[in-house]
Amino acid sequence: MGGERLIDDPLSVITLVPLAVGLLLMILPRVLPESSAEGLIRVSRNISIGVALAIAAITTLLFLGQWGSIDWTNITQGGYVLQNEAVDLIPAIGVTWKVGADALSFPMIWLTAILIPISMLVEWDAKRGHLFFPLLLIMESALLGVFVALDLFVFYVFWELTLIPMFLLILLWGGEDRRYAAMKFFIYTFTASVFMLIGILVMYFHTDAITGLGSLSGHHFDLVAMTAQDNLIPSEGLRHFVWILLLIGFATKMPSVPVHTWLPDAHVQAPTAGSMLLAGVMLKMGAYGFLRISMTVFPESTIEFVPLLIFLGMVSLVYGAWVCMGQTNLKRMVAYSSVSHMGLIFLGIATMQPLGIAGALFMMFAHGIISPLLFAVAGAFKHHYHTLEIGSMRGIAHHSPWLAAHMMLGWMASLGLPLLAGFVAEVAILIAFWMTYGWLVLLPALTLIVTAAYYLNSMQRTIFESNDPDQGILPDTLHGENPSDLTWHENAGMLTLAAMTALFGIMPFIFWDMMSDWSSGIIINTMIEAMQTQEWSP
Amino acid sequence: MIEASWIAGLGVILFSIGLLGAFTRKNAIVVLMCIEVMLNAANLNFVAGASHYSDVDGWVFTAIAIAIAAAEVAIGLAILLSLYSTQETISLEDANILKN
Amino acid sequence: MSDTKNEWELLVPIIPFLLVAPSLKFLAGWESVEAAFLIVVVPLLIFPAILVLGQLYNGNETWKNRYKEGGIFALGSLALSLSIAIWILYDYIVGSAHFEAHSVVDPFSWLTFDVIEQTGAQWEVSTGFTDIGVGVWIDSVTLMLLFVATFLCFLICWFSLGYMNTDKINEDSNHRFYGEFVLFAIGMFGMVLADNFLWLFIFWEIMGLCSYLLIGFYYWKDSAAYAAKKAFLTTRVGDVFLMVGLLILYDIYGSLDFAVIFDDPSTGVGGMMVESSELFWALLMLFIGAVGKSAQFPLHVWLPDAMEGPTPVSALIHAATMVNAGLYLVVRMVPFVDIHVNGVAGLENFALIVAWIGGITAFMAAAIAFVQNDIKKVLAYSTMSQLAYIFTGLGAGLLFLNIGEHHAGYFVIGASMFHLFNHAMAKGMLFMASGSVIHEVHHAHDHVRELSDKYSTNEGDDHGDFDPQDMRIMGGLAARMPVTATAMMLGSMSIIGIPLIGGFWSKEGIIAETWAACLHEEPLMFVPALLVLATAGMTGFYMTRMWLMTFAGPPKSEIVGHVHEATPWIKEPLIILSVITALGGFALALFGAVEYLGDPEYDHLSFHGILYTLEHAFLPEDTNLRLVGWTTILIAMVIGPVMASRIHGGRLIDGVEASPLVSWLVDLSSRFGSQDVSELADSQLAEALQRRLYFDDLYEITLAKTAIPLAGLSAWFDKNVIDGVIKQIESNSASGSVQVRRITTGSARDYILMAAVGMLSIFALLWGVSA
Amino acid sequence: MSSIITDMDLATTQLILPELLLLGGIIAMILVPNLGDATMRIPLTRVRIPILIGGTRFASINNPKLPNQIATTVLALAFLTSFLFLGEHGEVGNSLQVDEFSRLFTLLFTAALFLASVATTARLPARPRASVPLDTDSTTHSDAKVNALIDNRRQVDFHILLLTTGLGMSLMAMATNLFMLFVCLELASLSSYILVAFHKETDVGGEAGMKYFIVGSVVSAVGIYGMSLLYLWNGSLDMANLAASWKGMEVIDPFAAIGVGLMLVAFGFKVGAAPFHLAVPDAYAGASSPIAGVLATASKAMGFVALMRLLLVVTMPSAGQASWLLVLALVAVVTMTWGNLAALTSDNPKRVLAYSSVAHAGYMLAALAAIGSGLADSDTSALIATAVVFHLCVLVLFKMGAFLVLSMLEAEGRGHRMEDLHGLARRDPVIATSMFVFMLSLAGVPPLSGFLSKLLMINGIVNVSAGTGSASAATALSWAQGVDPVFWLAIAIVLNSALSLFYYLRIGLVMFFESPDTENPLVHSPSLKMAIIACAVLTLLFGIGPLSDSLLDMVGSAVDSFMRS
Repeated sequence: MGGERLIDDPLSVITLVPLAVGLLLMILPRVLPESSAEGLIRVSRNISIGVALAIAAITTLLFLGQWGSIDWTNITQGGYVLQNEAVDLIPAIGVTWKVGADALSFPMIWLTAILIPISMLVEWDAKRGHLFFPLLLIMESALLGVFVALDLFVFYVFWELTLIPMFLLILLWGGEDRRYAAMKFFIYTFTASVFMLIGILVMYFHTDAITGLGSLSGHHFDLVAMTAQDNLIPSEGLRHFVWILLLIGFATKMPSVPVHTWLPDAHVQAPTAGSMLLAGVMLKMGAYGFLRISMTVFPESTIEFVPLLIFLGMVSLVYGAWVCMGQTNLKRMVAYSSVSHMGLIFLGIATMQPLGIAGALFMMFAHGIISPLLFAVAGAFKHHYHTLEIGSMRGIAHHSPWLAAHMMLGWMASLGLPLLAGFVAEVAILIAFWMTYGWLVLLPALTLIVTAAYYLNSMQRTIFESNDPDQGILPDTLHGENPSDLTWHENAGMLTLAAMTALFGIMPFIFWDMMSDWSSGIIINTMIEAMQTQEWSP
Repeated sequence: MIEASWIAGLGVILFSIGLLGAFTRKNAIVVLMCIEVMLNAANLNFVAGASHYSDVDGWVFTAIAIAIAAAEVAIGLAILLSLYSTQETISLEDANILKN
Repeated sequence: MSDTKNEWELLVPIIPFLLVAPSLKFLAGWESVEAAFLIVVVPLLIFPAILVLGQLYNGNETWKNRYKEGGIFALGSLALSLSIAIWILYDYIVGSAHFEAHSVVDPFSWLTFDVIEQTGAQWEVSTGFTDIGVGVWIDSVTLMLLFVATFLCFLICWFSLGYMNTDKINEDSNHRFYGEFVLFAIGMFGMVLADNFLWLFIFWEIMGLCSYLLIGFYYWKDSAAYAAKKAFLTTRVGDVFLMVGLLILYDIYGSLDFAVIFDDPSTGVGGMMVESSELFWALLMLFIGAVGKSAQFPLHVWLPDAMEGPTPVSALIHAATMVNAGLYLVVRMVPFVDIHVNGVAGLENFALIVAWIGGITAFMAAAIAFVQNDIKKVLAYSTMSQLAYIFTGLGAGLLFLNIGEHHAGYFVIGASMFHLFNHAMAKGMLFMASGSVIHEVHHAHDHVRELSDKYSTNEGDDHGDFDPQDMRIMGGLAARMPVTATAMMLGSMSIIGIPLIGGFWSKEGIIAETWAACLHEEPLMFVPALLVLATAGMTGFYMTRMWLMTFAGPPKSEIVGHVHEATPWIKEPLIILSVITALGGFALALFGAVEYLGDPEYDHLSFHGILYTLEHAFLPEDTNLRLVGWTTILIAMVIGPVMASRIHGGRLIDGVEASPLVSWLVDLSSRFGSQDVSELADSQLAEALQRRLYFDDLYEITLAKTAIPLAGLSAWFDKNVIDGVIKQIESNSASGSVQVRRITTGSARDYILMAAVGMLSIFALLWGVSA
Repeated sequence: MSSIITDMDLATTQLILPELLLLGGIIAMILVPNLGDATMRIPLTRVRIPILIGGTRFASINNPKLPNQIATTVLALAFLTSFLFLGEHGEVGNSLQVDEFSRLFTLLFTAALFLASVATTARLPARPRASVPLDTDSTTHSDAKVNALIDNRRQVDFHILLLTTGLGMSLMAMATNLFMLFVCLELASLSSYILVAFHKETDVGGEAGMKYFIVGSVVSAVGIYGMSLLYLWNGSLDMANLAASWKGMEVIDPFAAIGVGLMLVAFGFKVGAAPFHLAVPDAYAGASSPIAGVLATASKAMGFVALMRLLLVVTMPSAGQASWLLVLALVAVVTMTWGNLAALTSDNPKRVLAYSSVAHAGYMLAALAAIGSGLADSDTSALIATAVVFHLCVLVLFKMGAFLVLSMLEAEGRGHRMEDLHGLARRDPVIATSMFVFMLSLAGVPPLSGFLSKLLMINGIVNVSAGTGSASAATALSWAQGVDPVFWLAIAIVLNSALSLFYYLRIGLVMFFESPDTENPLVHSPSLKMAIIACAVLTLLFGIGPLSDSLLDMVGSAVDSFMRS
């Protein structure tokens, strides 16, 4: 990293180290002599979780201001902290290694750093662990890379890079129908993001030259400079077109109806850790990208397409909830509930209120804690009961009280119970939504009832109702064996998530304050101007 | 003196015959001959051009083109032989193990 | 309860809890209001501890016997809350220097944010909307409910130690009960203490959760699981509207803090005048929430089913505390409509809606209670009906306030709050008493079965369809359970409104003022007024019926003979509450609580108040109202009970004597002889009442006809249409691929042909371009 | 008038050193296997001097791996020299021009051939002890000996053909005269026909060769005829001369147009453009994998050089749309769609790769079409050309790499069915992972080099076209209506990439997912394995980071020199 000391560039470290360690752990055993290779394989799980924990610690320290003494609530929107000195990657076409964080990305970075060790913990017994855990580390790198990259090329590279470890996770550790799911997941999201790529390229060749960059092309991928450049794309129609291209990529990742159908398949087949990361972090990439690129660079287009956002958000939310109710597979249900919740994020953004956007940000974060819990529960259910069918058994409260408790907590959090993380986001979004759109708020609000309905229904038909205090009704898949409760590591992972759910429900201001600052920043610095030029009024 | 365009016209006719033959006949040898006809059409053009422009290059081209044609036939026959030795046919249509 | 040690020893661990409040006051020198937050925070620390310890030490003997599976800790934390509540109450009553009319402690910005506003074409950051905070708010209403809540939570927790821990079926899962119980207490205390509508809502939802969990305590029972879901979903419907109400309120006032809103409810954010139409919708939305929580028509269907929960839960949550949350919310709306202070005029319609909903529910619930045979269901409908009374009273009060009659308004609101108090005490006790009955009947049944099992080989026969709550197997229990019978009698009297006993004062006030509103102000109040009047008589009927069916007459099954009076843990709270019901109401009425509760500005207890109240109950100046008052007493005291006695009255079997406190009633009832009502019982009306007026069926059918098919349709649509498109693309690509590959025939001749075709196309294109 | 012989001085030698090396290699390959202890008596004396040719072969010469070693060494040397003298430029004779562009392609060709040569070590196993049968041998023994001998002779044949292919290709890149270009192209093509048909014992070998040869000959005859028309029109086939005439032409002369059209057919076949590509998959399937790899990379690159010369040098108008724009755009779209669709359900990995190679030709043609749209300024044109050349360069890594993996399977007589790839990960995870990397790179997944090149191509198209939509368009729809149709080429590429993912991933899938037919380890061939791993690593390194930058710079300046010519 040039003359810069790595210690001054923690973001690069946390992004690249897991990748390096993961690759080494996968490659070294093939290269080393057999005896030491075996030793390495034996400790690879411990090394992996060690690295993951170290990164979680670093990010936590960064957040607490212990490292780099950063005051997170004081970052203006458009300004980044922990920026490194840009390192040339492909200077000929203006690609640099440039990282930075702000209030938009940091909660996501922290979330990723925390979720990785937790998901490792939950799948502590994974088969072929010497591949599984390094793969998760690689996944961590890819996810972190998306959130730290300030260069669109690098951003896109990481964006697609997340697909590969996830593809392998689904393929190698997935369920029955993993082939189809993995293919669908990969092709579907890849296709969408290639459209996004075209959008990025259009932006790219509208950039002004920066000295020393783009010797070949005369342009650069630097997002910060793009944002700063006045009127990046002069043609309004083209701007809108680019915005739509970007949206295709982001909406598919989120996912929003009608481009959501890859998600349930992927989730049902993915291993628990994969599902957790998929729902916890990968879905947020869509919203993150939207806020980071579409909204910041093209405020006018965003204003122009607010009705579209509302439509997508509403359809995802309402329709997603109803589809959820029609599901009989636990993981499918939870997956559709993710679709439904992601709809709220679009609605929050569409309010064009700092409050609504802060709500959307918090939703990203809260859903990032809750949905991994839900998937951990679903995974454990599958693990101990060998089925995912809702209603194939009753009364797990008797056999697995811990599992039942986590399941209940997770579902309650997901349906927006106060003092759990999801509620704050919901309320903020709804308040802002009322301010902007009035009675239209009834639609999302009434959907909360549907949400409650499907969770309660499922709860009734899994946790309760065995008709016998001493015995649940067990599914056929157990073949008469008695199911066990959670293993200690599953429990530890879920407890952490549950504790975080409560913590951020009771003390949302831990992250809320910086998110709120950021949202005010983007509205005041960019959107208001656009609103005035577009003469927007709700 | 024959105009270059006459020669070129003859070339067109020859070329058309060759091309037509190439995709209507199924005996590989005949197709090879058609290819020769096409090449000769080109040679005629070169010659015509050379005389028209009084350019010596055209003659050279012709000479080389003839050489190429010869090489082609040599190689072609060799390949057809090896085909015949395995599949016992030199029909373009019958040799179709590789398809789709 | 297997050990024979002195049970009081078990209470030692709660002593430190009791010491907290005094030591804070005398050692740390805290003000009572400063300690208010502990009411919520201490249980908040205790409840996870109970759950986790319970899970860890499940089955441990010490944990089971010494700590009652966490019950002792629960009791301790509730005792702490109670002691602090009493401390605050004391300070308030003596008018401590640190008390204003209301007191806000520790406001704290929970969420801060910006909002932008459009002024003209300009968008700018609003200064009005900044944050949502959290703090403690204490005024008279708070205090009343706080006391009710802490006191009843404590007592019912006490009761539970006797009730829950002696049942085999609860063994090893009582920590769950106590944990959720304490969590519920947190919700209730927090809701009462919250200083803004959002936190009110937050704790409101916590209560909803606990209600769900506790109804579903016997999770293995289908009916319990179903009832829990039903309760949660039904209240959730209301809650969603409540939340929408919050959004509107926030938009109007730029804050949800009571301090900000109540400071001047006629002025919204940025000094704008509040329009009554907008406020109407906000309040209506809030009210729908209240309707859901307080089980009023049309969201009432969940409450009877909620009786699936353990009886202490029914007593606490579904009778004494949580269901009052809706009332509390409506009382909180007083400043909005009080045009005497800064209220907004033109909200009469809202007041009417409240009163109408109350009237309808009161009548309907009472009617359904006529035919219930399940002792807890009767009480549940009674609860619904009594809460409806309070709603009617509040509706009338709001009406008065909104048209400027603030004295009448404060009075009827005070009466309503007082009724809330009386009802909470009486109904809590009634449920506990019914619990005592159920508990003992159940034990007796087990005992009988044990005996019979000796002679039969019919093994594996569980409880079968035996239902310990069915009054048709009881009768004559007055002799076997004197304390319970007395408590039940007193409670019923209070609910009926027998003069001089608790509920009488408040009910009287409500009915009289409702009529006053009807006669003097608003003809549309006639329907609720008439309905509550009629309901008074119906109350007399069904409460008497319940008592008589349970305690009077000859025993209806052999089980009765094996019933014994309950344990002290159960008896003690009954006795305490009996005293409060019998005397406390009267005493508070004397203290003028009626006026003082309604008027937050009322800061002196005066003898005037006492006289005014007593006078008003019997002898209002208006002759019409006086007529109403006497009519009420007549039908409630005489017509209802007498009719009940004619059907269900009867002596005990010979040779058995009831305690003198209740024997007079038994004797009295027997004098009205018995009337055969089987014809009536078979009528369509009775059938309709049995089926709860078909509301449940209606909802079920509607849901089954709409929601479930819609969900199925959505799932189908998603699978076959949206994902179908993707699948179609997949299969089309595959078949297209096969088609394309077919062109590669394998014949070199075709290849050449294809090349020639391509060549000609190129010519054509080049030609086209150049031409 | 100078000629190559008269101008042969040191500078020229240095200029064409790689070609000279290749030539030397060919000669050596002819001579060396015949070296022996034969002597010749000087007439009239008794002194016998060794003439080295003939007689009993030297023991070391007898090593059957020798041809392979010679070819590998020569190709490596050629590669190195062209790398070393990358910056040299100058004329050789009057029809060859050495510049960075041609040197870069020499690099590319020699690299591909080098890899093929390395792969052949395992693919065409030599018999270690070949000797002439003796009369005393039994019939079977004698047959075996003969077979061994033949095999070893074929080693020589094969490698000579590799070298001649290389020579033809690399000379072609230098040609400034269209006829010269064509002749060199024929040299390479004719050699490759034989290489395709090299496995004449198998049913498919001869057939593949025959098809490739027949179709190839027809189209090259067509091409030559087209060229002769150009000659008739212009009187010279010097490209600079032709270009000047083309630019000076006011109305398009039918001779010229038809001539160019016919040449497009010929070059289209070389790059594998639809509908001239039909013989391509058959040829790949019948040829040995390394040869298929050469066809897919070097031969395709050769076609593209020819196309670029024809389209960008000869027929590029000084301003406005090129007349071939529509043709090229249509051909591009049809090609990529056809290739991808056909690959989708194909069950032969080699055919899949062949179709994928067709699809890639489509992408590159689309990029070339963008240059012809006349919307690009010279910088943008250079950028697009850079993208295409860069793609051709990195293709050598991952396309060739993929074929190398197949050649490992082929060495054990498999590799023609998808099932042969099943469970490769279990048999050799490193190879399987490399294959997966190649597939992802072919699909254009970042951060692999296939992504970078595809990105650059799409970027080029978007760059020239997206600016064309009406600037005043207020909505996305009106903008989309007004945009130059070239823009939709980018969308076509994107959609096709999506389609292509399916079969690339399928290959990855079966390697990791299915269980193999056999658990035996793959053929032991360290050099090949090293080559595969190197390809995989370079695929990654050329995708992002400093190495990719230097390659881009290299390609960029090469294209600059090309555009200047």
